[in-house]
Amino acid sequence: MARDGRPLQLFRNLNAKIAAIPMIFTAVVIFAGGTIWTVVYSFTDSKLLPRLRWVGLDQYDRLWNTSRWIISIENLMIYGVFSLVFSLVIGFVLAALLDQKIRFENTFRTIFLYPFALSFIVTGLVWQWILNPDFGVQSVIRDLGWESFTFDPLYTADIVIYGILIAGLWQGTGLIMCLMLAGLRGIDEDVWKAARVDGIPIWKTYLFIIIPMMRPVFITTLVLIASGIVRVYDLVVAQTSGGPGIASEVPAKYVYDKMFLGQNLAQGFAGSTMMLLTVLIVLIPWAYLEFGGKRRV
Amino acid sequence: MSNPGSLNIAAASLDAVKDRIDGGPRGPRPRKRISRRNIFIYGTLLVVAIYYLVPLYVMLVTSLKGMPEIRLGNIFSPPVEITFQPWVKAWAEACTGLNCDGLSRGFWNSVRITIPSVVLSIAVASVNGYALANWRFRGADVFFTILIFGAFIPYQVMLYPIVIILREMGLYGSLWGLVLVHTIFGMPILTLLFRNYFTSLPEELFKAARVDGAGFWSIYFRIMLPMSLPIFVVAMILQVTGIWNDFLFGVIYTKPDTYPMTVQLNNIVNSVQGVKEYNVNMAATLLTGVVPLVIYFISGKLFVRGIAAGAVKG
Amino acid sequence: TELEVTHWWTSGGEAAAVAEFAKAFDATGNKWVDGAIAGSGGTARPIMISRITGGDPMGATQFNHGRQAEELVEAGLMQDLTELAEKEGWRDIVHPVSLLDSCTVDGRIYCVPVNIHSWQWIWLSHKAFEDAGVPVPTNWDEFVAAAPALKEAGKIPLAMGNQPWQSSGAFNVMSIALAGLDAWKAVNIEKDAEAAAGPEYAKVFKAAADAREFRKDSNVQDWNQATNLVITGQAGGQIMGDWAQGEFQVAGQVAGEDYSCLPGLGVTEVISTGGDAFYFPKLDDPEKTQAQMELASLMLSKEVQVAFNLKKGSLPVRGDVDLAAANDCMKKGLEILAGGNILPDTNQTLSPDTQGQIEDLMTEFWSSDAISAEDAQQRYAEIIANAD
Amino acid sequence: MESVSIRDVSLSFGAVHVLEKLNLDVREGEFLVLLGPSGCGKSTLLNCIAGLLDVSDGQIFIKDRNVTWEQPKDRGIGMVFQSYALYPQMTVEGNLSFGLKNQRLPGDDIRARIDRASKILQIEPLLNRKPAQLSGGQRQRVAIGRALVRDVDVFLFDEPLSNLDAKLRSELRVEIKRLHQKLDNTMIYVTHDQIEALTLADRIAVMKGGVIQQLDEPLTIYNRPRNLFVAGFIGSPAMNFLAGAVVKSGHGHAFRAGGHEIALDGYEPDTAIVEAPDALLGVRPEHVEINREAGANGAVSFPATVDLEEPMGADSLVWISLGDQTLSARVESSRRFRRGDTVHVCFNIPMASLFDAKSEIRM
Amino acid sequence: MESVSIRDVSLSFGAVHVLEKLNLDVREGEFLVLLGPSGCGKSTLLNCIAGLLDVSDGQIFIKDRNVTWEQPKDRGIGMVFQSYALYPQMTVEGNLSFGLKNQRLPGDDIRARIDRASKILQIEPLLNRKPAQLSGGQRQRVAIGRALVRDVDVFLFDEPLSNLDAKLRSELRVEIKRLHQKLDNTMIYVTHDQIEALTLADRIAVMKGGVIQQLDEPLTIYNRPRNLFVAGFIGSPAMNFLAGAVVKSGHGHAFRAGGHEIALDGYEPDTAIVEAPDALLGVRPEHVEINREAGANGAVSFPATVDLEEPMGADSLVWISLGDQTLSARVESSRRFRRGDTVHVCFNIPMASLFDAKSEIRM
Ligand SMILES: Nc1ncnc2c1ncn2[C@@H]1O[C@H](COP(=O)(O)OP(=O)(O)OP(=O)(O)O)[C@@H](O)[C@H]1O
Ligand SMILES: Nc1ncnc2c1ncn2[C@@H]1O[C@H](COP(=O)(O)OP(=O)(O)OP(=O)(O)O)[C@@H](O)[C@H]1O
Ligand SMILES: [Mg+2]
Ligand SMILES: [Mg+2]
Repeated sequence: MARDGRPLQLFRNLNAKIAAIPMIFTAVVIFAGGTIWTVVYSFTDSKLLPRLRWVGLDQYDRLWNTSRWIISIENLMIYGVFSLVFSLVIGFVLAALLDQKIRFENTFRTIFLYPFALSFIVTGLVWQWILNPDFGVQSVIRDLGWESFTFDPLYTADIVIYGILIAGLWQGTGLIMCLMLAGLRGIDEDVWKAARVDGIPIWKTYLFIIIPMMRPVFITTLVLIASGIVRVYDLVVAQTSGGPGIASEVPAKYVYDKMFLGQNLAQGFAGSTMMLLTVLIVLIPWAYLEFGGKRRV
Repeated sequence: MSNPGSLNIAAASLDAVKDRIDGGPRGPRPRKRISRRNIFIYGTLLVVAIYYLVPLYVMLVTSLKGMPEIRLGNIFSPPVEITFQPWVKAWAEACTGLNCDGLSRGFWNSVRITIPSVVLSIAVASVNGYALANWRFRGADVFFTILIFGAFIPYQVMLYPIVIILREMGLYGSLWGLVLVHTIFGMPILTLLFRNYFTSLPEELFKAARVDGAGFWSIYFRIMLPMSLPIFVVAMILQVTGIWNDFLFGVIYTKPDTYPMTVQLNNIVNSVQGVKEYNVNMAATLLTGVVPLVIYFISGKLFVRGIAAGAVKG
Repeated sequence: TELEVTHWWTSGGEAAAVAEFAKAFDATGNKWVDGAIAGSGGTARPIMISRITGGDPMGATQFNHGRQAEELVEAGLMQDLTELAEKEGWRDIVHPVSLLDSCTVDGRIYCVPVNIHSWQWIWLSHKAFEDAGVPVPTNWDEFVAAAPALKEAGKIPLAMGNQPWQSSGAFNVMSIALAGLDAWKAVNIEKDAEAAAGPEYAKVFKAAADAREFRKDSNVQDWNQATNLVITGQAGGQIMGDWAQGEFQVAGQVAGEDYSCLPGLGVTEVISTGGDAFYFPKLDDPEKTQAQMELASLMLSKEVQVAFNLKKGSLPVRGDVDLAAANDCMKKGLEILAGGNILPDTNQTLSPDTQGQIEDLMTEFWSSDAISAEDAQQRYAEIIANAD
Repeated sequence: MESVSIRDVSLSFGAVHVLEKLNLDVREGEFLVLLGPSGCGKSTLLNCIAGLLDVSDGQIFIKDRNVTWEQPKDRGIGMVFQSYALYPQMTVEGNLSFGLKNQRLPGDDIRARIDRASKILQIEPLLNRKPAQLSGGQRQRVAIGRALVRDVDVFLFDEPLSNLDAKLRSELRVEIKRLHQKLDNTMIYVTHDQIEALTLADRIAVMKGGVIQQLDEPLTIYNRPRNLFVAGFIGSPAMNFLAGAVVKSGHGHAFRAGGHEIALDGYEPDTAIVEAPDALLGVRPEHVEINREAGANGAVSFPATVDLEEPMGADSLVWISLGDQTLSARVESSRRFRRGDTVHVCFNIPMASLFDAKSEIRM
Repeated sequence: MESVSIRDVSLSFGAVHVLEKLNLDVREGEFLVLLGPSGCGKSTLLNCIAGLLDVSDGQIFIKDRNVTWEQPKDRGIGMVFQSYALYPQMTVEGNLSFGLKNQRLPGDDIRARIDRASKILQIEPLLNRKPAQLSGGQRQRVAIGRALVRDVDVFLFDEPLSNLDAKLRSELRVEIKRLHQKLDNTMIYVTHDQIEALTLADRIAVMKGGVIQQLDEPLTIYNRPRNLFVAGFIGSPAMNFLAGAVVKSGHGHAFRAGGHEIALDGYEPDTAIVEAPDALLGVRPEHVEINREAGANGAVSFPATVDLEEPMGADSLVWISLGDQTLSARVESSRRFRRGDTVHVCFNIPMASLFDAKSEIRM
C-alpha cells in the first residue's frame, strides 16, 4: 500500500484559521504592534506628532524627575494595595455571607453587583457629590450635632486617594464577590462535611481549608483587580481631576495629559511604557504559575 | 408505601423502643430564628447593602429636588417637593455649547453605537473562542497569549496607534471605526470567556458532530450556539454595559453629532453655567445609567451563572 | 454648506458668544454645526488633535493661538489662509499685529485670531468687602491687607478653581505684576533660568505662597464656579482673565457697582494678548474649503467681532471697531491696549509641554503647603532651563 | 447493646420525602452495609447519623445516647467520603492532625495517634506529601486515617471506593475488611456495588425509596431475598424471573409456565406456598443447569434454544430461550455453546425463590 | 480482508508519547475490544482511527483505503461516546438525521434510514423527545443509532457503557452483542471493564502504555496471558502470583516456593519450561483448590491458614496464607471457612501460567 504524503499543514483546519484572523490581527497588529510602536517612540522627542528623532532615555529621565509622576506612582501604590486587599477581603466576606443559604440571596447579590453596571464616570460623579463637604456626609453629620466632624477626603490632599478608593470599591467589589461566590459554590460539599465532623470551627474552615482551595479564583480575581488598578483613570478624572493640586494624580492620567494636553507624545509614551512594565511585572509571574507549570488538558 | 418488609422491622424495633426511656430530644433541632449567627449575617449584609444603595438613593432624591432645596438641605433627606424638571432638563434641554437637546441625542447615538458593537464583538469573539477551544491549530496559543496580555495593556498605550490604524483604514470618525475599536478591546476578555466556556462543553459533542460530517461553521451554528445561551448572556451584559459606559473611545473616535450618551453626560455635567445644577447632573447620571442597570436587574441571575461557567474554571 | 466647528466654549457667556458666530455664519447660507466639547481646552484639545491626525477633521476648530497647533501646521494638515489674508489685508486690520504673527508659520498664515484675552485681572466682589467692613482694594497689596478681615467675615479671600491652568495662570499674572516686565520677559521669552531663580521671582513665589492661604476654602473645580463665588459675594476676589467678565454680565452685575476689576492686579497695568484663534483643517471637498474661507473672513468682520466680543467679554482683534457698548472693565482693557502696553501670552511663548510642566508645578504648589516657595522656585527654574 | 439506633427518622427536603419513619439498629462492632439504587436516600441517612443533616422527625441514638441534636464532632463518629474530601493544601500529617489540634489535644498524644493510624494503614512514608501527590488508593487510606485518629465509636463510609478503578477497589475492599477485623468498631458503609456489600457486610440493609427493604446477612439476602426488588437488585448477572402460576400438583405444589410444570419439591418457603395465578419464579443463573441431553442428571428438564454465549473468564453466561422467556445460565467456561443449539434446562428449586406477582413478596 | 489496518502509528502530545509505532489489524466483521488501564491510549487510538486526532507518524487504512489524512466524515466510520454526546437541543430524530442532512441525502432516504435504525434499536416512541427526557440506556441507544443511520463500515465505541449502572450495563451489553450479530459490521470497542471485554469480543487487544500487549481471543487471553501484565490485568478477582523458582525435578520441572515443590506436570508452555531462579506462578482463584484434609482429591497439597472469607453470592473468595504469601481461592458459597482455619491447598497446574520474573513473559 502506498504511503501517502502528509498534506500541507497550512490548509488543515483552514476554516478555523480564517475565523481566527480577527484575533490574529488584533493580537499582532493592534496589541503587539501598537505596544512596540509605543515603546519605540518613547525613545524619541515626538511632540504633537510622532517623529523618529532619537533622544535615548531622556524621556524616562524626565519622567522619574517629575514630582507629578512620582506622586502618581505613590498614589497608584496606595490605591493598588488597599483596593487589592479590600476588594479581596470584602468580596470574599460578602460571598461567604451570601453562601450561608440565606434568604433574599438574590436581592443582596443584585444590590452588591449593580454598581458594576455603572461607569466610572457616573461613580466618580456620585461619590464626588456624596463626599462634597458642603452638602454630603460631612455636612449631614455636622447638622446632626457633631460640629467638629471632619470628613473631607476629596479636598484634603493627604487622604484624597482614600476618597477615590471608597468609590472604586463601591463600583468593583460586586464583581469580585460574584467570582468568589462562584468559587465557593464550586468547592466540594464533602470538604465542609469533613470539617464539621472533625469539629473545626467555621472561621477556621474558611481560613485554613476553603481559602487555600480557592487559589485559582483568587488568582483570577487578583489579576482582574490588578489590571484594573493600573488602568484607573476615568474615576479620578470624574471625581477629583487629580486634585486637590496633584494629590490624586495617577499614571494613566499623566500619560493621557502628556500625550494630548502637553503635546509631548514621547513623554506620554515613556509613561505608558512604564505602566506596561508594571503590568508585565504583575502578569508574568501569574502567567508562569497558570500556564508555565502544567499544560491544559 | 405499604411494604411488609419494612413493617416487620418497624414492629420488631418498636419493642426495643418501649424498653428504653423514650426521652431526650426528637425531631428537628430547634432553630432560633434570631440566633446570634443570623443577627451577624443579616446585620452585616444590611449594613453593606446600605453602603451600596446610598449612592443610588442620593442620586434619586437629588434628581427630584429643586436647586434651592439642594443648597439648603442635606443630600440624604427626601425631597420636600418632588419636581421632575431636572429629568426633563437633563433629557431634553441641557445645553452643551449651542446644542440644547440634553441627553436625548446621545441616547440614540449610544444605541446606534452599542448595538452593532455588541453584535460584532460578540460574534467575532465567540467564533474566536470556538476556534481556540475546539480547533486548536499550531500557533493559536501564541496569538491567544498576546491577546490576553492585551487585556491588561492600559488603553492609553493603544490610543495613538489606533488613531493611525483607523486613519489608514479610512474608518476614523465613522461609526464603524468606533465599532471596530470596541470589538478590538472587547476581544481579549470575551475570547477568554468563550474559549473557557466552549472548553467546558463536552469535547465529545464536537467530535460526534465532526464524525457526522459537520464542518467548522455548521458545528458552530448548529451545535455550539444553541448550547451557549448563558455565556452569550454574560458576554452581552459585559459588552452592553462596557460599551454603553465607555467614555474614552466615544470621545476620541467620534464626532459631536455622534457622541454617545456618556460624552453628553460629561458635557452636561461639565458645562457649568453659573452654579452647578446638581439635580440635573444626577438626573442625567441616572438616565445614562438606566440602560445597563435595567439589563443587570433583569438578567443578573444569568450573569452570575454564566460567570461561574465561563470565568472561574479553565 | 455645513461646517462643523469644534470649540470648548460651553459656559454661559461663552456659549452666548459662539451663538453670534453661528448666527452670522448661518446668515451667509451655510450651516454652523456646533461641536462643543465641555470641560475646558484640556479635555477638548486631545479630541480635536486626534480627529485631525486621525483623518477625520472638522471644518474649523478653536485653539489658543500660539504654539498649540504648530505641529499640525508643520505636518501640512491645516488650510493656508495667506491668500485670503492678503486679499483682505489682515495685516492692517489686526491689532495688535503680533496676534497675526502667532498664526504665521514660515511666512504663511494659518489661523484667524478672533479675540484678545488677557489674563491680567483680578475681580473683586463689592458685597464681600462690604460684609467684611473693609474698602474694596485697588491693588494687590491692599487686597493682601484686607484678606484677614475677609477671612474673619467667613469669606474666602481668593477664589480659585482646581483646574491646573487656573493655578499657573494666576501665578503668571502675579509674576508680571510683582516681578516686573523685564524679569517676566527674561523668563518667558528668553527662557532665562537664572532670572527664574532670581530675586524678582523669589518675591513672586513668596506672594503666591501667601496667596495660597487665601484660597484655601475654595472647593470648586471650574473657573466659573470660582467666579460665581465672587459674584455671590462668598469670595473676595479672583485672579482670572477677562472672560470672567462674561459671567458677571450673564449674572446681571454692573462693573464698578457690584464688582471691580483691576488690570495687572492694579500694580503693573499691562495686558497679555493671548486669545483664541480658529484653524481650518485641510478638507477634500472644495465646497467646504470655500465655506471655510467664508467663515474665516466672517470671523474677522467688524460686526461679528463686536457682537462676539461683547458677549464673550474679550477684546476684539481689530483696532478699528466701535465698542461703545463695552462696559467699564472692557474699556480699561481697550485703553491699555491702545497704549501699547502689551505682552505676548504664554501660549505664544511657551510650548504646551513646558506649560504643562508649569501647570503641574503650580497645581501642586497652590494646593499644598508641603512645598515651600524656595523649592517651587527651584523647580520652576529647572523647567525654564529645559524649556523649548 | 446497640451501637447506633435510628428511631422513626423522617427527613424531607421541602416537599420531597427522602426518608420515611425509618428504623434501624446497628449492633456493636458490626459491619453494616447500606445498599440501594442511586437516589434511594443512603447518603441522606448516613448524613443524619453523622449530624450533618437535621432530621425532620425521629431520634438517633449512638451508644444509647440520644444524639439527635448534637453536633457532628460530639457524636463519636468518623466519616469517609467518596470524594475523599482531603484538605488539599495540607500534608497527609496535617490532614490527620487538623481535627485533633482543634480538640486541643497535647502534641504527644497527637503524635502517638498519628503514628498508630499511619501504621495500621501503612501510610507512614506518605506523611509529608500533599494529597495531590497521592494515588487514589492512598488518598482513600488517608481519608480513613482521618477518622481513625479520632478514636471514634462508629465509622461511616459513603461509597468510599466508587471513585477507584476495579483492581484497586477490590484491593482496598480487602483492606477495609481487615481493618474492621482489627479495630472491631461499628462501621456503617454505603455503597451501590453489591460485590462490596456481599463481601464486606456482617449485615446488609437494602434500601429503596427511603425505606429499608430487607436487613439480613449477605447470604440470606442473596439466597432468600424477601421481595422481588431485593431479588432483582442483588446478584450479577441478575436473577432470572419466569412468569407463571403456582398450582397444586400431586401431594405438593408446582410452578407452571408455558405448558411446562416444575415441581416445587425442596423449595424453602418464607411463609408457605399457596396457589397463585400470577407468580414469578426467581432462579439465579448458577442455579440454572443446561445439558445437551435431556435428563442428563436425572432431573426433569425442559428443551430450550441457545441465544447467546458470554464468556466471562472462569465461567460463561449462556442466554437461552425457554418458550417465550429468556433465561441466563452460568456454566463453566470450558463448556461452549453456539447460537441455535438446543439444550435441556433444569432448575435447582431449593435455591430458587417464588414471588407473588401482585405483592412482590417471597412465598 | 482487513477492515481496519493500523501501520506503525505513533502519536505524541508534545513530549508525551501516547502511541508508539502501533500495529493492529481488524478483520472484516470482527468485534474487537481494546482493553487497558486508564490512560494507556485507548481513546487516543480510537480517535486516530476516527480522524479526530492527527497521527504523528504512520498510516491508517480502512477497507484498504489509506485514510490517514481524510476527514472523519469521509472514513466510513461511526462513533459512540461514553458521554453519549447527543446534541442536547435537538430531538432524537434531529440527532439521528443531523449527519445525514450534512451529507445532503434526500428526505425520503433519511426517513427510511431513521425508520430502520429506530426499529432495530426500539427507539421509535422516543423520536420526538429531547435527550434530556431520556434515560441513560435510551440515550446510549440513540447514540448508537446515530452511527447506525449513517451505514458505516466500522463502528467505534469509546466506553459506551461506563456511565450506566451495573444492571443496565449488563443489559445493554447483551444488546450490543445482538446488534453485532445482526449487522455484522466491524466494531472496535474500547473499555476498561474486563467483563465487557470478555463477553463481547471476538478478539481482545490488551494495551498498556500505548503498546498492544496481546491480541487474542478472550479465553486465550484469560487462560494463557502472554505476559505478567495481561495476567494480572485480566480476571477479577485477580490472578494469584506465587514467587519462587523453576527447578529441575525428576523427569520434568517443578516450581519451588517457600520450601514446597509443586510439580509442573501438565503445564502448557508457550515456549518451553526452562530453569529460572526468579519465577512467578500465576494461578487464578478458581484454580486454587482448598480442602479441610490433606490429599482429599488425591493431589499433592500444602497446608495454609485462612485469612479472610469474602462471600460474593454464588461463590466466595477465601484468602489464605501460604508461608509468607497470600492467595485467594474461589469456592462455592455453601462452603464456609473461618479466619484461622487450617486448610490444604492444591493448584490446577494445567490452567496455571508461569512467568519469568525478569522478562515478565509467560514460559
Ligand atoms: N439538598 C437536597 N435538596 C433536595 N433534594 C435532595 C437533597 N439532597 C438529596 N436530595 C434527594 O434525596 C434523595 C436521596 O438522595 P441521596 O443522596 O441520599 O441518595 P443516595 O442513595 O446517596 O444516592 P447515590 O447512590 O446516588 O449517592 C434523592 O432523590 C435526591 O434527589
Ligand atoms: N490533549 C492531550 N494533551 C496531552 N496529553 C494527552 C492529551 N490527551 C490525552 N493525553 C494523554 O494521553 C494518554 C492516553 O490518553 P487516553 O485518553 O487515550 O487514555 P485512555 O486509555 O482512553 O484512558 P481512559 O480509560 O481513562 O479513557 C494519557 O496519559 C493522557 O494523559
Ligand atoms: Mg450518595
Ligand atoms: Mg478514554
